Amino acid sequence: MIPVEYIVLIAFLLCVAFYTVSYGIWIWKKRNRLGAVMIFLVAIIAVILPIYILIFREV
Amino acid sequence: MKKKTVFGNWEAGAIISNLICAKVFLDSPRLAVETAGTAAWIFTIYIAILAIIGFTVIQRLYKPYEGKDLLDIAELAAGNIGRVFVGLVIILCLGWSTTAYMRLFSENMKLISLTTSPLSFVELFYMVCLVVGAYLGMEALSRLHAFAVIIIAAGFLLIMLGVVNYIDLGNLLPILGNGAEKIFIKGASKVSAFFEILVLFLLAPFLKKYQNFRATGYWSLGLSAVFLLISSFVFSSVFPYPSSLERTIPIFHIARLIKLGRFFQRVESLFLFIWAASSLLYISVTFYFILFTFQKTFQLDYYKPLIIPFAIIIMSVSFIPSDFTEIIGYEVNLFRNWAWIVAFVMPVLLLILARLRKKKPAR
Amino acid sequence: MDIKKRIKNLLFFHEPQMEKPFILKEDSSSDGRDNSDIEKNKEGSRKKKNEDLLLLKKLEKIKLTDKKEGSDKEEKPDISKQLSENKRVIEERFSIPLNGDLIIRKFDITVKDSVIAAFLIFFDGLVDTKVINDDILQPLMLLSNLDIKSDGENILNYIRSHILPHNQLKEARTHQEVIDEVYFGGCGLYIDGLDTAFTADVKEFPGRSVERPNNELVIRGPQEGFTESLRSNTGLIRKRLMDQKLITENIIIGRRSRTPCSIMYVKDIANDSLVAEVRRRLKSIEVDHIMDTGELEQFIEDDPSLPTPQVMATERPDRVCSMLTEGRVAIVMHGSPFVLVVPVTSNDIMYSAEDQYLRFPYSNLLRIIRILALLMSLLLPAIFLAITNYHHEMIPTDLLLAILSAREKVPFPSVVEVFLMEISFELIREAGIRIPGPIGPTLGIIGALILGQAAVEANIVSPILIIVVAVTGLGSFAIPNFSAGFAFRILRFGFIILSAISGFLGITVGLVLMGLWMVNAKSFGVPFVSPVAPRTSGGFSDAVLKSPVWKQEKRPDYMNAKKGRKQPHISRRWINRDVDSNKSDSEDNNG
Amino acid sequence: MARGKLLVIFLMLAIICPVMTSCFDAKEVDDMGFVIALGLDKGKTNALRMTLQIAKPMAGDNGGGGGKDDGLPYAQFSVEAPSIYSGLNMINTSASKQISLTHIKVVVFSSELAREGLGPYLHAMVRGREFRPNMPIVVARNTAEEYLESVDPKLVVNATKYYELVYQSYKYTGLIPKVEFHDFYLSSESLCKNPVAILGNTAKFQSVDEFDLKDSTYLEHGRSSPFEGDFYAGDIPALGGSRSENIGLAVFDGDRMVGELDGTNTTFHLLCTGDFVHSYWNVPDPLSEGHYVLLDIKQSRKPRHHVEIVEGKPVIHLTFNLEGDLLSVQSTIDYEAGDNSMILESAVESYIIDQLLQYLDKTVNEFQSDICGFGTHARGLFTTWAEWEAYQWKSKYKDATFTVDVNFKVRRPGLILRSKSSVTSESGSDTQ
Repeated sequence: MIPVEYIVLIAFLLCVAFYTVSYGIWIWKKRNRLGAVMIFLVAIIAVILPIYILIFREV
Repeated sequence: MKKKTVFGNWEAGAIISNLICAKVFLDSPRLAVETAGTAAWIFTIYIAILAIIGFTVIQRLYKPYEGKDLLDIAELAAGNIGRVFVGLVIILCLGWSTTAYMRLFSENMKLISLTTSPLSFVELFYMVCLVVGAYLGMEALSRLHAFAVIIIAAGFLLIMLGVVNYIDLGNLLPILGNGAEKIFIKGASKVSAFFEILVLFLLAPFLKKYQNFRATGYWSLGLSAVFLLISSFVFSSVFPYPSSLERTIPIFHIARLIKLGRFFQRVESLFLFIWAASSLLYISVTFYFILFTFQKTFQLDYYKPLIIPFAIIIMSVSFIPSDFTEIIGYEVNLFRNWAWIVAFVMPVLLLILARLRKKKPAR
Repeated sequence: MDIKKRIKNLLFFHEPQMEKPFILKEDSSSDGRDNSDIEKNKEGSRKKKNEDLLLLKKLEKIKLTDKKEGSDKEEKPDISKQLSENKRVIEERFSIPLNGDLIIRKFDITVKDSVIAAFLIFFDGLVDTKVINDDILQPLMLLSNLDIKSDGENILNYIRSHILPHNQLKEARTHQEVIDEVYFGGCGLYIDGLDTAFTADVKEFPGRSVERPNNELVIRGPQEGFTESLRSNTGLIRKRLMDQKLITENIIIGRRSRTPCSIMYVKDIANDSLVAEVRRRLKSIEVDHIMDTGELEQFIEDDPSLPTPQVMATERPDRVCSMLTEGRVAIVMHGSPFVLVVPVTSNDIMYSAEDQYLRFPYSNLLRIIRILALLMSLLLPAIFLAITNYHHEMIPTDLLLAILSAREKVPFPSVVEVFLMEISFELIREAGIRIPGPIGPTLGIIGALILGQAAVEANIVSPILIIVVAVTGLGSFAIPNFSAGFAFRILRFGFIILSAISGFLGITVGLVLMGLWMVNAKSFGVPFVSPVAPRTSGGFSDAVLKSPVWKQEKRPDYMNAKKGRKQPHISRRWINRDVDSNKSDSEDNNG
Repeated sequence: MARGKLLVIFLMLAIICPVMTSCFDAKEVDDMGFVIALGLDKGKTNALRMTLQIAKPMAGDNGGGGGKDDGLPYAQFSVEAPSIYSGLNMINTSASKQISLTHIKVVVFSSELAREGLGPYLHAMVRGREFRPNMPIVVARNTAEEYLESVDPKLVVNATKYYELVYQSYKYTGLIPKVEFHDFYLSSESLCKNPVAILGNTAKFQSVDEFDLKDSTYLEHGRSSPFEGDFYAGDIPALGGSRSENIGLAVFDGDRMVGELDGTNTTFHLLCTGDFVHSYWNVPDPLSEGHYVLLDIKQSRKPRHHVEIVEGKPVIHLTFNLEGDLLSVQSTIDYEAGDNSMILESAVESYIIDQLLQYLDKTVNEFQSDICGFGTHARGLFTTWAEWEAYQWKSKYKDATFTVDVNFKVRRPGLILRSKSSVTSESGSDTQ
């Protein structure tokens, strides 16, 4: 089972990612495509990496 | 948002010196001993001279590009692609040193005082400083450095003075240690100890004037060379050569020896103050420059929304290496052997390219 | 709805609004000032700065004119020539006859064979009735009958120049002016047939006379403190600072209370943009009533969340004067015995007025002790906790065993112990102030003693902790600035929590965070930790320790004053005179 | 701005949440039992027998005597365990407090254990952060347990202070070596130096009647009666005070004990290493047989070592600069000035050289162990570490030859400027 604090943490991560993506969209609208793509990338990494470490690795 | 932050030589020098010298509290003295044996102090002088020569070359070439940082120069040299490439390289290097230092410092903290706390708990403290530092920006960080670095340096020198009774100059003999070849030829790549000078090339727009840039570079290189020298000198003269290689945290072992009568013993915990402060500043500054480089590379308007995602990434990456020795291995054998290419060769190449591209760069 | 909006705000990116922070820059109009090295370095960027400054000024102008349009209505002369009309307006404005203490004295003036009706208004209790009788009523009613030497003049001039011997007589064009004066202890004189009223200053407020300052005591130095009346306060400042360029600008704050305030500065020292900023901030305050500079401080400070005060409140005229000479701006407010001085830096709140009057070795000793006191009041309980909970090896063994046996019977963890003692100490402190009369301090001491003793006897706290808390308390009393003491008392609790969490690491993190916070703050455009961070010339030498008075040649660099130098390089000229009197004399004269 | 602050607050909350659940490392002082002395013996049932002295909390409380029952300021525990840390675990099963080693003042090894090699224990002590680097190392000639027990609790009010002070006595007696764990460990690993430890034991005499001199080394030193240093620990004919005695040193080769030296040799060991501060010496009177001159000897300058390698063998030159104050001249010969003082000085010099050579001879021939660290000076003769390593100093030390040079000067005659013999009724007129 996934412990409760993991769920809280993952929710937090998702919020952060959501915020970051919204920033990326804002940048995209300002016609900075490369920047927006990089921000999306950052957002994705910022969710996937911690989750991978939380669940699949024992720290 | 385009507020121009300008600060003086003092602040910039303090930042660079702290960046270079933070490794004194980690493993720099031991590294010097590993490479050069009893001649660690000669080795330290040697790499300092190499770094200063490298910087001289760079600052000569840099002269026409007053107030431009490495990314601007990369853009001049190779256009957008150049800027993105250089930006990514810088982000990777700084990202690595931030994660590695964060992990190493927290691991050491666990070794010394918080033995039973989980690693993530210790790293959270670093995270908070990192986020707040990046949020308040370079101006606040530089000002904090202006006086914090003095306190750190004073504390460091006090530790060094405290063990003066234990210094045995005989431990510096044989004079050439591991042999001239190992020191001067194989050791040359260890000039990467001064890798953090790279940050100075990013600081350039804050410094504005070329003279400031040059003065800051020489001052901080000189000062940090002195501190590195003092640390490796004291360490290798207090601990004789083969045994000194055993010590995980050289300065901590030195601090343990301090004894002033019956009352002041085991004051190494006090040393934790300057140690933690130095590492916190190091991590905050490199983290800020990751964001700064990212912002500049991809021409974003704001970096602040990216602070937390980046902090999360940094923290997660620092958890990836499974143990202490693994991360030391990466840091010492991989990064500190090749970082000089990024810190010294890359700027030189870029500057030469930029000169070739445009004989007269537009101001 | 609100919560939904907040969450939305939190989750979506919004472009931050641009805020233009006020940064104190070097003044463009500065000439004849000596350029130190740093200033020379900045020469290149000066042009740019000037542009910024111009822009800033333009912005201010726009705002000022905005303001003016709003208040234009009041400025229009509205005094009628009809006395009865004026009387009606005044009665309406003062809510006569509801208002009991407003006196309206009607009388007739005989001028050049004609009898002119007039009336005088003033508040009973705010004015000196003798002055009104002797200098206003008597001449108007009696002396106007005397022979008239000149004629052909209008009555207004005639009355002003011949009849009224009172020393402070102003003409008012609007009722509002008259009313303001009347509220500030003046009397208004309306004369039939004139569309101008006279106001005369006859104030005699009930209030204290000049006494010793209550809170900022010194042993060596002047013993006068400000009182609650504006003019005596400005007078106390002028009495000391006999400088022709000392300016006192009047300004009124509070839409209803209309409290008179004064901005004081030395014109050719204080930076113009600083004065303009102070004026702008004060004028922009929209509030009904304002009672004390304590409130005013909160209206004008830069960062309300910063724990330390960003405005200096002092009751010592000499302190204000010395700060004015450094190029700062003082704000005096009617009704408050504390004068605000801006901008301040962290040093100013750490040092007392006495430092300057004592010989420099003495004051340096005091300064070092005060820094120690600050560190103790901020960190001592935290360090005690960290050592006893995390770093046992640091304590000398004998002491450790003493602590150990003292704690053996105490049931609480030491964090709880520390909190318990700290809170009860704060309690004693607060109670000590509120207890009426002279028993207060005595009771405080006795309370502390008995409480401490009993707590130890009852094994609730360990005796060593009492020492720690007591020393901490002493330390917080040694901080000269009242508000700063508060700041460190609050921060102390944060440090206690941090050190309970993770020992010295927590304290270090706290210090770094606090450092970042402080360093980021500004007081009226001056970085708060100024001479140290950012470092300006001579930052460390002057910030921590004081040099002898004759070596304090320059005004603080961060003030960007118009004149950087306070005294020539050689201010003790008698020293050179012995060596080579003629030469040095002529040189100094030239310089 | 406000949103940024909210984020920071959120982050703070995220941190505080785990924090509120646990303060991971916080340990109250009164939850810990602080060990002040640790003794290690060979166990009967297991590799080690550990003896711990744990300070009692009440010891400092009432100013004096301490606990109610037996008046001991500490509680002594013994346990047999395979290693130090497992021993701690075993003691924790009976002791109510968690045992902390951060305040250990002394570690005592039994000589039996020391002769087998201390390597494994030393490594454990370096690796753990709790041990102090400046605690002294004692080798007990019998068992460590007995030695620690003999620290007489009735006279020792504050055991930690006793341990802290008693091992500093080398500064004024010169009868024990200066030993810190830090040096001890480094020397045990060093290529150029061997460690020494303080030699301790329980006094063997219980009453005056038992006094004898059969274990004294005075004959070895060529004396007719023993000087203060001519004993090993435990053999001194003395009573009273703490029954634990510290005199002499244990010679190690690497981490293995190879022999013992008595107090007199220890003094000369201190002289050679430069740790000698001052002590009182008896020197045979050069002009009057059977009398002694008492001197307070100090080191006026650190000794100079000069090492050469001649034909692969070390040749060591030592130069000592000593000074002394006259404390007593039994023969009442006027040694304060003139030729007499020259005679005394040269006599002292030759006496010291003689004794020194005896001591050095012992280290070379008997123990073949460079406990003075001459190797540290020999290192300078090589340019690289590889060459030095190849020379193998420790094995070459047995071939070492010495030349010793001593400069001794009587500086102060004490409070008496001119010695005069006491005047008896018979000889009174003669002396005048």
